[in-house]
Amino acid sequence: MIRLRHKLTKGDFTLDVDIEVPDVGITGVFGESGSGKTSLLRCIAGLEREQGLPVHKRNVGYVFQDPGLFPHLSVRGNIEYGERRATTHRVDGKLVVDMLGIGGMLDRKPASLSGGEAQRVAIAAALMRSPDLVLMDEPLASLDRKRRDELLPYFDRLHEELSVPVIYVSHDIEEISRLCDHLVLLDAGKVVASGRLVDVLSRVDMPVLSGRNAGVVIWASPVDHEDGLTKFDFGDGDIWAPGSFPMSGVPLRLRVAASDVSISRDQPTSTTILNILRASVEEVHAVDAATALVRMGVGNQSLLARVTNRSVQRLELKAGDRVFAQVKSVTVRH
Amino acid sequence: MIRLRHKLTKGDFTLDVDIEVPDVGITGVFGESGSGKTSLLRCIAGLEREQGLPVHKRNVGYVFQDPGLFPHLSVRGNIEYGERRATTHRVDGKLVVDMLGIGGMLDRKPASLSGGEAQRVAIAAALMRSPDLVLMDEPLASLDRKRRDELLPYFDRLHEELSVPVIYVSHDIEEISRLCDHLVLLDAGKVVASGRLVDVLSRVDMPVLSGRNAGVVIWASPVDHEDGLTKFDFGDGDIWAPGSFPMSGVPLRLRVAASDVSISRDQPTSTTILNILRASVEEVHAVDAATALVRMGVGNQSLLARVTNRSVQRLELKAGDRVFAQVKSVTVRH
Amino acid sequence: NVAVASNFSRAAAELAEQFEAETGLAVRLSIGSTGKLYAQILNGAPFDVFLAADTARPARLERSGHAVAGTRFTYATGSLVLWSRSARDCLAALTDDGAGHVALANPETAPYGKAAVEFLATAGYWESVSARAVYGENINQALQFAATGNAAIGIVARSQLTAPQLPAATCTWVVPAASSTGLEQQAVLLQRAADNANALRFFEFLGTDRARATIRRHGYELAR
Amino acid sequence: MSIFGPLWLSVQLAFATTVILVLVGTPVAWWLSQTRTRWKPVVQAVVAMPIVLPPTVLGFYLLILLGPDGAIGSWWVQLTGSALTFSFTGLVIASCIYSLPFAVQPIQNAFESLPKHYLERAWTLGASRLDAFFSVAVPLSLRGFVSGIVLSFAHTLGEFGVVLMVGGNIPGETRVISIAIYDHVESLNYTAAHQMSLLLVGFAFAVLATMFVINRRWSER
Amino acid sequence: MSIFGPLWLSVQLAFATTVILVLVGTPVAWWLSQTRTRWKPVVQAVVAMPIVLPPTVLGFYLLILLGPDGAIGSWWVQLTGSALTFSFTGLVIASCIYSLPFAVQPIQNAFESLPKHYLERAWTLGASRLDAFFSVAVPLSLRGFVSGIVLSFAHTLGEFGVVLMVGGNIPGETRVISIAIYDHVESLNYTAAHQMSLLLVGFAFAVLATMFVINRRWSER
Ligand SMILES: Nc1ncnc2c1ncn2[C@@H]1O[C@H](COP(=O)(O)OP(=O)(O)OP(=O)(O)O)[C@@H](O)[C@H]1O
Ligand SMILES: Nc1ncnc2c1ncn2[C@@H]1O[C@H](COP(=O)(O)OP(=O)(O)OP(=O)(O)O)[C@@H](O)[C@H]1O
Ligand SMILES: [Mg+2]
Ligand SMILES: [Mg+2]
Repeated sequence: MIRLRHKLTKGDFTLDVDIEVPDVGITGVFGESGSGKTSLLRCIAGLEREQGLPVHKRNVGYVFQDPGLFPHLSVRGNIEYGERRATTHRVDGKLVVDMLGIGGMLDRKPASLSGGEAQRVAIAAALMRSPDLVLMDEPLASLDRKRRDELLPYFDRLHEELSVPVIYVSHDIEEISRLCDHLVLLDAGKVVASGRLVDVLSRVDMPVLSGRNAGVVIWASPVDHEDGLTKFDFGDGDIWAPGSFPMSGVPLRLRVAASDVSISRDQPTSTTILNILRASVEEVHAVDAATALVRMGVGNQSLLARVTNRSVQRLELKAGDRVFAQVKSVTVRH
Repeated sequence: MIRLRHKLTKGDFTLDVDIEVPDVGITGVFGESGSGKTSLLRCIAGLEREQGLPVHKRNVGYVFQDPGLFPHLSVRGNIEYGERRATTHRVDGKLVVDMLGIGGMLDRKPASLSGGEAQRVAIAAALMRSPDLVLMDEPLASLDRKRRDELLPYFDRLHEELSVPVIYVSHDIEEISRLCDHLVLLDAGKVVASGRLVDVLSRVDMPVLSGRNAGVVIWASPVDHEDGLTKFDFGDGDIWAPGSFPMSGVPLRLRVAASDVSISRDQPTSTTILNILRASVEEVHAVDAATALVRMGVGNQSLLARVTNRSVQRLELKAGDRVFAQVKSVTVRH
Repeated sequence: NVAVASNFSRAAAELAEQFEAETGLAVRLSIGSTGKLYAQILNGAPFDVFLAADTARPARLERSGHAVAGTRFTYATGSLVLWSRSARDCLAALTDDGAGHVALANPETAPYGKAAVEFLATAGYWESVSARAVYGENINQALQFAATGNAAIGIVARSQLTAPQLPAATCTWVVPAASSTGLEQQAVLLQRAADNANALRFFEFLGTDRARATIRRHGYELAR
Repeated sequence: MSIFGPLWLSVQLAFATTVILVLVGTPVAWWLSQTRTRWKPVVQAVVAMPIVLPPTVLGFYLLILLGPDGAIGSWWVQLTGSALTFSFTGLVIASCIYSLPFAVQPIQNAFESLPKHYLERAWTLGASRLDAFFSVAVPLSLRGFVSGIVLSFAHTLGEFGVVLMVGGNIPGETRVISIAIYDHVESLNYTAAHQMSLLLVGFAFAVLATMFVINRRWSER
Repeated sequence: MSIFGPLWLSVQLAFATTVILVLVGTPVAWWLSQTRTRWKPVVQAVVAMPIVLPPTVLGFYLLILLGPDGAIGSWWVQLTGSALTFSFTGLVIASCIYSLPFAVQPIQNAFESLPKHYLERAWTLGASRLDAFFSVAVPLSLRGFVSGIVLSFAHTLGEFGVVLMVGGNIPGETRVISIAIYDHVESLNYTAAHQMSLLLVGFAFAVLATMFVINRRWSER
């Protein structure tokens, strides 16, 4: 585990964090604008107050919120800057460059890059340092979804292949759900929740998560392929998801957004919804005037569904009911 | 209409645009990182080549991709900078400040703001100039979803109350669908599509839109309220959506993402899916190995559904079939 | 090494040449204002012979032990000249309030300045001149003021008139020796050269007739 | 001779020179920072030239140029009826020429390191080029102005070669403190020289330290 | 007297002075740009002091300080056996002191306008403070270095007050071109003075223009 213990006051704002996060995998830090996410990363990197190890010896790779590449170096120079100073070389430069699609701009100066291009170069530079811990401050905010989808798997590999722990700041819960194993919720400089992603996400009482951000994560192993789909076994049932995933026996993570789940009393037939799971209602939590979150158990797994209060009344949903959970879509992380 | 006719070469990149966009409402510009979105806005603002009217006489409000506030001025000074130089004053400063939640930081210096806070101040500054045309370059990319949801309606009002046309660059199709009336798709500096949002969005053949970005927009008027929900009449049927919308008779825009629509042959019963519409299949377009987009007609409206190829086979979906479209969720723009 | 007051620099250069030709010994001239050279000597300047523009500083050096006692002698005596490139009559211009600036050397720092003021005062011109006087750092600057036309008339040293590129004067008037005093220029052998035979030789060379002729040719008077 | 007279004259001269240099140097610096002409390095080198010549020599050339027969001097005489040389005005002009690079270079540097973005923002917020220059470029280049002011002010206080030549060391009119100190040193009047030096250094120190304190306050962000 | 000897001496002097000033001034400038001490304005004012005194007067004080009886001079004599004054080394020291502000100020300004962000990035990329200083702070402050170099180089070429006083105008050793020109002007030898001035200005112009051209190439981004 990594102990994060930081206290910092800036004007009216106070960051006060004392938690432990795993030293493997990706830890997400989620919070509103101004909640102190960047401040936390800066503390971890040693940029806020000069105590303990000097910054350059901490061997953290920091992808800043604002890329801010070195203007006097070419893109190549920027990428190699950290590599040259790295104590170990565990990262394949060519791979990083290809993944980030920046091979064609190596000889350009940063000033000529678009916002997203610059951010990709900044990510490459931080990775090439072969860091022991990677800090990422909203690295994908300036990228389009396509590029984002392309990059996300690479962040995964980062800790899988290089077993480098990552602390990942984002205001996009979907990104976090897809990437992270552990989740820290920040609000006004305080940690309001910290724990396994699966646990934190399935809590229906977190204001910050109960809106459009709600959803759960399920670990499941690919067991079958068909029609470009993969069948995942999560112990208590199967889920189909688009894409071909190797049946290596390694469980993958499936994100099921609450907004993608609907509930039916009767077993639906002849619908395009692929996944229909038998579930029992565990908790119904009204979020606002119109909507509610319903937590269901599917075997040992939790599922969240975002439904209207009207539907809750119509279907008379309450804890203990046996229902069918219809899962419209699933995001898989390789 | 506003004629946008710009040609610009920067290194290997060429922007070549010659289109007309409406002089009312919001025009979205969507494209990948590096496709030339920022370059286009700069051309419109007159920042790229010095010809025609000088920049300061064009009376455009430009929200830059990178906020870059004036470091020597306080937040208040930054906001008032444009206001003092405005020729007309149609914008209520207090309202803008409140909407953007920056009232508490007026006396601070930009250096002490978080990334999202700075961007909000930049937006306020551009609006306070009371511009004739607003250019926004991914103004919400650095904001969390909550703040984003809060701000989006305000952008709407911008053109509704002030009847200021807006050109809105984003790589988030949901944002664009929610906001825009007109959509320009950019790819590698060229316009690949330009037209009414509704039309461009319902095309199933646009690679950039056929992935997770697919969806349609429907104009509909609120006609009833119940259980915190509002019933919308779109002429060919009703749709329920969460929230209370005034029944002013003015049609609003409903975004229906393709991923939120499923198809059933039989009429579903006892499900939490509120909206079940009779529809006829118009086109089935395989997107990749696993998924397809299905365009359906509901009266004169189009709906897109993102389904698996397997479901298409199982349900034997083909053009002309009568089906039930299940709409799990709808985003309403006020 | 010979430290030379700047007004004597051209004469000194010629003397050095002659000396070199005669003896084969190289002479290095360091030119500066007498005040500057004096301060430098006090602070260990590597000069062997000091050709000052006045008598006071060589005397002081002798007293303070920086110069070899008894070597001090007057190697040249300057004389003042009124010089103008615009006025018809130099003396008349001194009393003509509308004639323009009168350039002289700073009486506080330069002996020629002091002598000029003395002359003006005793001859009764001072009242008219004082309001239009401009002061050069030294006598050379005073001449430059006049030569560039910025001053109508300059009170300069006669030795300067032999300068190669001086514009033609419209009038010159040599101030009689009696009206100006204190223009004796003295030389001393400096302490560090007390046992330097070559320096001594140059020092003695200054007293030779050849040297005296040269000095005279440069516009200086010489006591017998 | 009062000890304060020359100081006061020096202060006037340094003040006038600095003000003029900022007024003249700022547009030059701005032009240099924005231009894309190939001749820029040449112009930059020309601007730096005045300090390459020994002050007295520069003074000599200025004496010719500003004198009643010189190009500028004769024109000035026609215009005003009085000569430029040996006057306070002449001193100011000469000082300005001599200290020009000290004002231009730091200001130009500050302008050049100003990110273009800020100007673009100002324009889109409705500021004309001139307005943006004053409301954005100048305040964000404050540091350069302070340096330029400090260097030209201090340098003018200390300069005496040019001033002596063009000014003619006239008490009360062109005898500034630097010349006065020089005269004292030359005439072996060391005590007076020390006193005046101390006065000059003390005064300059007070002015510059105040300047730097203000600069610090201002640039605290 | 050859016309090139003094020029060559001047070039050596200006070159040595500039190199030393960059070496000495850079840490001073860096410290000033980073420090948060209250005394910063005071230190800044002290650094600017050398140009406030008239060169000859400063030279006079340096003469005393560096002379065989002076604090530094006597120590130097003990150390090396030879005197500092009237030697090339002494000239270099005096020039360095006199031109210090011209080197420090522009470099300090450049350091101060360097966004902190770049240093922080360098550190997180594994660069030690020193490494980040050389690999990021210095190249991004090039403009300031160029100004500092140009001003101190040109100023040293042109300076003669201090140099004359401390150096003593000894041909081949301390008679630099500025003094030589001065001598020619003083001895009314105008043709020679013009020639040498032209040579000096031409040379300085070539050096500075080259410098600016290089600077431009480098900072083209
Ligand atoms: N110097 C300062 N003085 C006062 N408040 C400050 C200062 N610096 C930062 N803050 C405040 O600290 C808070 C945390 O800032 P931080 O940059 O960590 O937020 P964040 O969570 O990264 O936000 P975002 O998502 O917008 O980037 C903000 O509310 C900010 O206003
Ligand atoms: N000076 C230049 N030299 C070469 N290419 C350039 C230059 N300036 C910009 N470009 C290229 O122009 C293209 C368009 O840039 P632009 O900033 O308009 O993209 P964008 O659509 O705004 O991207 P993003 O979403 O990442 O901000 C990019 O591919 C960029 O690399
Ligand atoms: Mg942040
Ligand atoms: Mg862009």
